[in-house]
Amino acid sequence: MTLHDTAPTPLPLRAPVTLTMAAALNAAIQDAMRDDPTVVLFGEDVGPLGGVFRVTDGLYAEFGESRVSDSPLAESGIVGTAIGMAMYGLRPVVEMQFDAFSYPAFEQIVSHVAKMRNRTRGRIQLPLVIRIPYAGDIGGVEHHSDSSEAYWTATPGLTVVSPSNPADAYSMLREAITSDDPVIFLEPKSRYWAKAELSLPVRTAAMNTAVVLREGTDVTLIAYGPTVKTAVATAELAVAEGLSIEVVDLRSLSPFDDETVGASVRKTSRAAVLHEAAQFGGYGAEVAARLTERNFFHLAAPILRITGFDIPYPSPKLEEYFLPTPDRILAALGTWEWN
Amino acid sequence: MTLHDTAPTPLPLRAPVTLTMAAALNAAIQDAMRDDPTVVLFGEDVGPLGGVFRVTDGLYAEFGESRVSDSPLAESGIVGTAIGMAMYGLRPVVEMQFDAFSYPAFEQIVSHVAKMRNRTRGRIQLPLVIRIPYAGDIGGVEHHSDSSEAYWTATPGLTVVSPSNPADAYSMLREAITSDDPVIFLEPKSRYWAKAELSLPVRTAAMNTAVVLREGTDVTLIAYGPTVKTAVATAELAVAEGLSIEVVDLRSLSPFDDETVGASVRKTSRAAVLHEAAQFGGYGAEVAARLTERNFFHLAAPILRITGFDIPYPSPKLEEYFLPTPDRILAALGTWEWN
Amino acid sequence: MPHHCVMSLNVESLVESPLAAPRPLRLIDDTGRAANPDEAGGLVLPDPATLLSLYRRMVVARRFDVQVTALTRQGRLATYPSALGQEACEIAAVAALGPEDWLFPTYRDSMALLTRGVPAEHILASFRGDWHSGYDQNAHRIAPQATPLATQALHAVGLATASKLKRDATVALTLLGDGATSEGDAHEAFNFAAVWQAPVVFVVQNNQFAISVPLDKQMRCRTIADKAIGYGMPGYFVDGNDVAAMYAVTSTAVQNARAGQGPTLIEGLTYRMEAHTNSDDPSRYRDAGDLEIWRRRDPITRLDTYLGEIGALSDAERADIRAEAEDLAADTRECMTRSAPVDPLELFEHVYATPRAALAEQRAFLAVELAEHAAASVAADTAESSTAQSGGTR
Amino acid sequence: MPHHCVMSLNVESLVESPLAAPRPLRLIDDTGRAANPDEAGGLVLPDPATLLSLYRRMVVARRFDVQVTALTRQGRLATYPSALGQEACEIAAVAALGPEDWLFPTYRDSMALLTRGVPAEHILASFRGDWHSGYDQNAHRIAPQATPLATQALHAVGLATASKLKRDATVALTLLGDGATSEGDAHEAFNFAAVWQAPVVFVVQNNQFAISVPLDKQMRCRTIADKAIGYGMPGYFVDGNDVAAMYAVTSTAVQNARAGQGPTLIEGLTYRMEAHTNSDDPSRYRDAGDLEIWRRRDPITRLDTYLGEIGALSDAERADIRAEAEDLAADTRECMTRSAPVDPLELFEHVYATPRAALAEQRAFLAVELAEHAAASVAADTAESSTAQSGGTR
Ligand SMILES: Cc1ncc(C[n+]2csc(CCOP(=O)(O)OP(=O)(O)O)c2C)c(N)n1
Ligand SMILES: Cc1ncc(C[n+]2csc(CCOP(=O)(O)OP(=O)(O)O)c2C)c(N)n1
Ligand SMILES: [Mg+2]
Ligand SMILES: [Mg+2]
Repeated sequence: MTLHDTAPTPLPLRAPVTLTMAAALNAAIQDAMRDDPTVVLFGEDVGPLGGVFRVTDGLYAEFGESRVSDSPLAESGIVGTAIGMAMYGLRPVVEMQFDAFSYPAFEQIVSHVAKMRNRTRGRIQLPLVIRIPYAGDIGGVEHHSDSSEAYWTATPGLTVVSPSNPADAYSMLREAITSDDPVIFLEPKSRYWAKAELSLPVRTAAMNTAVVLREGTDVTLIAYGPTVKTAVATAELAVAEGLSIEVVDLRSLSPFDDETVGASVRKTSRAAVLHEAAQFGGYGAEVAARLTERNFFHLAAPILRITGFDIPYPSPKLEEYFLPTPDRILAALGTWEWN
Repeated sequence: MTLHDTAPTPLPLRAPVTLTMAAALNAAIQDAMRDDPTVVLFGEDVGPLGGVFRVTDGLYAEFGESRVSDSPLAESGIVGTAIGMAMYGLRPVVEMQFDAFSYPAFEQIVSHVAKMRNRTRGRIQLPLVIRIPYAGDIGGVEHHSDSSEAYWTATPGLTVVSPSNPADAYSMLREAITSDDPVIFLEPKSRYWAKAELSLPVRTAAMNTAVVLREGTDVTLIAYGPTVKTAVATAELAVAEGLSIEVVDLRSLSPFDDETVGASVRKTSRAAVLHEAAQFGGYGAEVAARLTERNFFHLAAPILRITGFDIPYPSPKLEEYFLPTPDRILAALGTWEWN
Repeated sequence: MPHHCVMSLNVESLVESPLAAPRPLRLIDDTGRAANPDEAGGLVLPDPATLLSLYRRMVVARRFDVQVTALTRQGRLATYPSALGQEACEIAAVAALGPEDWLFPTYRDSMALLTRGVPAEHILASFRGDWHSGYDQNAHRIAPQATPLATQALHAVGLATASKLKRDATVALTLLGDGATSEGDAHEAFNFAAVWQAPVVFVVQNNQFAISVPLDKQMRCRTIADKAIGYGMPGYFVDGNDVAAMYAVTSTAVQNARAGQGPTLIEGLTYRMEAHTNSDDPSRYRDAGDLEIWRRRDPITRLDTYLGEIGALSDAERADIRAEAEDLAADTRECMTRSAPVDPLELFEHVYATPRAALAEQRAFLAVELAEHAAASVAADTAESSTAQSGGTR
Repeated sequence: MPHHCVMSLNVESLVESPLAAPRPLRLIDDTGRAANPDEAGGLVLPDPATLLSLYRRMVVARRFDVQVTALTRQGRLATYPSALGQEACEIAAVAALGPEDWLFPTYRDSMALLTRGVPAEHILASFRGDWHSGYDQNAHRIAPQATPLATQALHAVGLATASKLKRDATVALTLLGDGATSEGDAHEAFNFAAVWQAPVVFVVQNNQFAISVPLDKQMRCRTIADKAIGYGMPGYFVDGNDVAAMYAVTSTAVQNARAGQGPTLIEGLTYRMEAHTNSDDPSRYRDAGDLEIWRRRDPITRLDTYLGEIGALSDAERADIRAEAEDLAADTRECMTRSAPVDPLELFEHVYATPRAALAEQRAFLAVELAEHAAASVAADTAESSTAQSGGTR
């Protein structure tokens, strides 16, 4: 169980292949580990099994026990030891198996991961990535579909990002691993099997920026992670109704890219933010509040939040009623006075 | 260590006495325990010591080990066992010693306290109160001044309240203890020593309502817990500037009293929300977003959030620069275009 | 200054010497014969009637488990964690409890629920996706099957403590996995139970895997029962495939708890014969050969042999038990293929005891949406059926 | 069905019999005499030079602690958790470490920091309220003094594991309180350390109280060292007021860790002589008489007697050590009365390595506010001083 300091070999651009998001994430970790011998990976079942979503498939075989290991079953332990490793110059990438199972690590994340750099006046930084398979729409039983972003984004000191497609998944995870700040990396479970053709190592927009995915003139739909697909589908449907929707993929939840999103909202003068999490106290409140603060006199209507209801995430048979759908979004947009 | 089923004796109205908020909370627990033999109290140092803020002073002496006990030092254990007690018909009141020390209990609170009733279709309810000495402005060292409300309010299933004065402290805590829903009871540390003359058992407005503390016509300042005092001070200062400020004390953070607060905002057409917590992702975002959604066309200006900066809570010598002050609030109100 | 003073020190570590080598307590061995008295450590073999009752329940429970696994493969359930091979632990735990006692099970313990009388459909409602917990927890005195690992152990300790405070005789028993003992909550539960002398019994089913993670990556102590020492409570390391021993130990622990003697930690050494759940692939992490070894230690076969040899189990009885099991399997198939309507508006009913305006609003919103969809689909159906009719001559 | 089958069962609980009665390891007893060999359990007494060095550091550290407590009573510090009486644990832990090793202390362990060379002012910066952690953690290889209990133990395990992965010789040592061992994180740290065989040493200072909560409400096992059994690591129960024994055990544990033999849990039995912090009132929860008992077990007096009797400590040396201690106390007083400017704009500097626009905005906002206040107060001062001048004739 030792870690060899091999020299990083620069990775050539490879031929395009079709990859799922899970495979793109896998490739990102693999490439990061090949590039940098200080990257280590551990968590529950990430070793021989390759993770319950197979995001770490094959890494144990390639890098061995010293760099990829199944830890004891304890999330606070996983994050707490990752902190210690980061203090000693490693770059740990750890997995919380499902987002509700990150909660036992809450104290370590909020009181240490988020605060260590500030506490020590920048002397100790924690370059670690906490990967969290996140959100629902996979027919998961209770505790397997939580959206926990509001907890992390409310915590100064954390960087919180969520990719919505395989290219971003690869690019953002690589950037997260090289970041000197700790990153909460939210992987939308329902998009693990989304496919794209990619030439690795692909580099998309900077991790801390939002991207206008689709241009439009009437409304800005602001989405991230799992709801980006919903936003795009809504925009497509809306064409038939003569409504031109601009879709912004936030990608970075904290920091928030005021510039890109603000510009879009000023252009369209109307916006709605989408997420799976309950509305009350959800991340959409921050999006709506800050865009309103900064762009009030450009707005023709209040920014809407189209989200899960203010209830716990439902059981599999009921999740379809909970999740925002294109129909529900279009109906909500219809509640504005359009004049 | 046994619990006797004594018949509840109705409590007579007592002569007015001057009480600090800490003493009012103490009296509330004492009266609740006298009234209802199923109320039990435990946590770290709540027994003979009477809690680090003396909120449970004297209760161990009066009710004994069976109803007031020092638990082992483990917050998840405290909340987790309280859940089991509530399942068996007790009404536990537990203390988290400081709010950053509620984080080890995060999983129990979010995955069980908040969800047990829904999970069991209402068959198991958890009438328990989690008291959390909360927020800063007491010169506390790190981890002793956190504002954790955003975490709890983002969690469906929790009732979250915070009193700002001794009368509410007494009344709301008694109501929290009789509630069949679990209540996160946030006690603003900086107000523990605030005094009022009270005839106990005092009953103020219902726990789930906001209250207009001071009427005004130009701006609504929305505050809760520790910032209510700041809001009132600001309103007083503003008189000299010819600005008439209405102060709303939210009292209940979840649920949010849309009716009372909305009415005030529609009346003044301008509002700002105050809190100590960092702004990004803070509870103020929900307040601003929902008031804007519901009252957009009544607003003359964006709702402002006047809050802590987006950084961890500072060390004692720096907290004065972090906390919203009347000066800072008045300056912020001055940034609106007043026409 | 002696920063590195090298001292040759020869202190005996507490961990090494004073404990006897761990050997699981057992009453009936792998081959179905009564175990050596020195393996029994003073345990008394339950009488044949008790053993027969345990046997019956194990056979029935296994048939249920196998049936549900099959239904899950057919897509009737969202997920199902099988406990095949762990029947001795599951059934002994339930048999040791009185009706007033509470059980705190995990996702894996559906056989325990069945044995305690929960109807199959109510157990499976959650795995089918109807609702998070589908049975009447209060009527059966069974907490919801816990998913967040080890969290329920604290609830059990709390309930047991409340029982003690009320001077009731209720005992709580919680089932845990080997992996779950690594969680902080397991530690806190053991410690609170010991300090408060709560009438609670912890039964750890050591099936040697936490999904893919084997025991030696989970802990380094000799046995899970050893952990009891660090809490000052009795701990027993038991052959978890010997229902006689599991029952003897567990019922004694329940009695002791009821008698005010506090908690007990029981480790049943067993093996998870199936995948973790239907979405797992054990070939990635364990040797198929191990299955064979553990098949030879099967808890049912073993008791079958024993009861047969002492003449307490006839072929007629076997047939009778098998018939009961098949009936249950048939009922389970039937109820899992029946459609189970769910009501989306129920989503808002149970979150709070105190009504909330916001939830009423959201409920009303969903009701309107549902009505509109219903109207739209009636319209679509009408359109479609007229199309179908007009197209009927094609 | 035998729900309540009463069996008279006589299984020996693992916890009761096989362990010897707990007796702390010691080398020098309360009265300052060499302990009985059977109390030493194989420990070898450090040589006189080592003991003298430990003595000197204990005396100096205590003087510091007493001085800081006094300064805190005078309001110079926001808070200060004294470790008076715990010098043997604090100093032995540090003395056992090499310069390349890392220390993970708690709020109570300022004496350990001092002994490892952190300047008094840097230690006290956090308690004075300047910044959360006031020393150079990397230069001293000391993590920030942890407040959230037991959390730092996991950091120590992680750092030690990283050292092992890099094939370095670095060992991590973490200090914990008795109360902290009840936290889930303590369990997870012990377990991860054992499973990963991390080069880490856990030193639990059992001062018998967690603020007001005595040990018997915290745990029910015989000793904290017993807990090691449940993790499969060596555990030692040591007289925590005997610096010789604490040093012998801890340095062996450090060596073992460095040699690849994994973690060790050490319990030092001691007593917190002061209040928990300056805002605590021990008269509410403990008997003043206990203080007297523990004063008789004082770690410094004991070693003083021993060294005096073996002729290794002269009055001249005592005076020299006292002078060193007084110098430090004077320096400490001086630096704590000096004003320590803090820069509000630094609040935004360290939160992230990657600059954030929002923080730059907020920093600019505060800078303007500060400038305005400064301007206003200059104006006010001018006004005031002219008032004062004009009022000078009154
Ligand atoms: C707190 C928490 N972390 C992670 C998980 C995901 N998970 C579900 S089952 C399991 C393995 C549990 O192993 P064990 O306790 O041995 O029980 P078994 O499944 O073998 O019965 C894991 C990691 C969870 N349910 N809860
Ligand atoms: C997680 C957490 N919970 C509660 C506290 C509050 N607290 C500070 S010190 C203390 C007692 C700690 O006792 P012990 O571990 O024995 O250490 P000692 O203070 O005796 O050195 C408590 C409860 C805390 N700091 N962290
Ligand atoms: Mg298992
Ligand atoms: Mg202590």
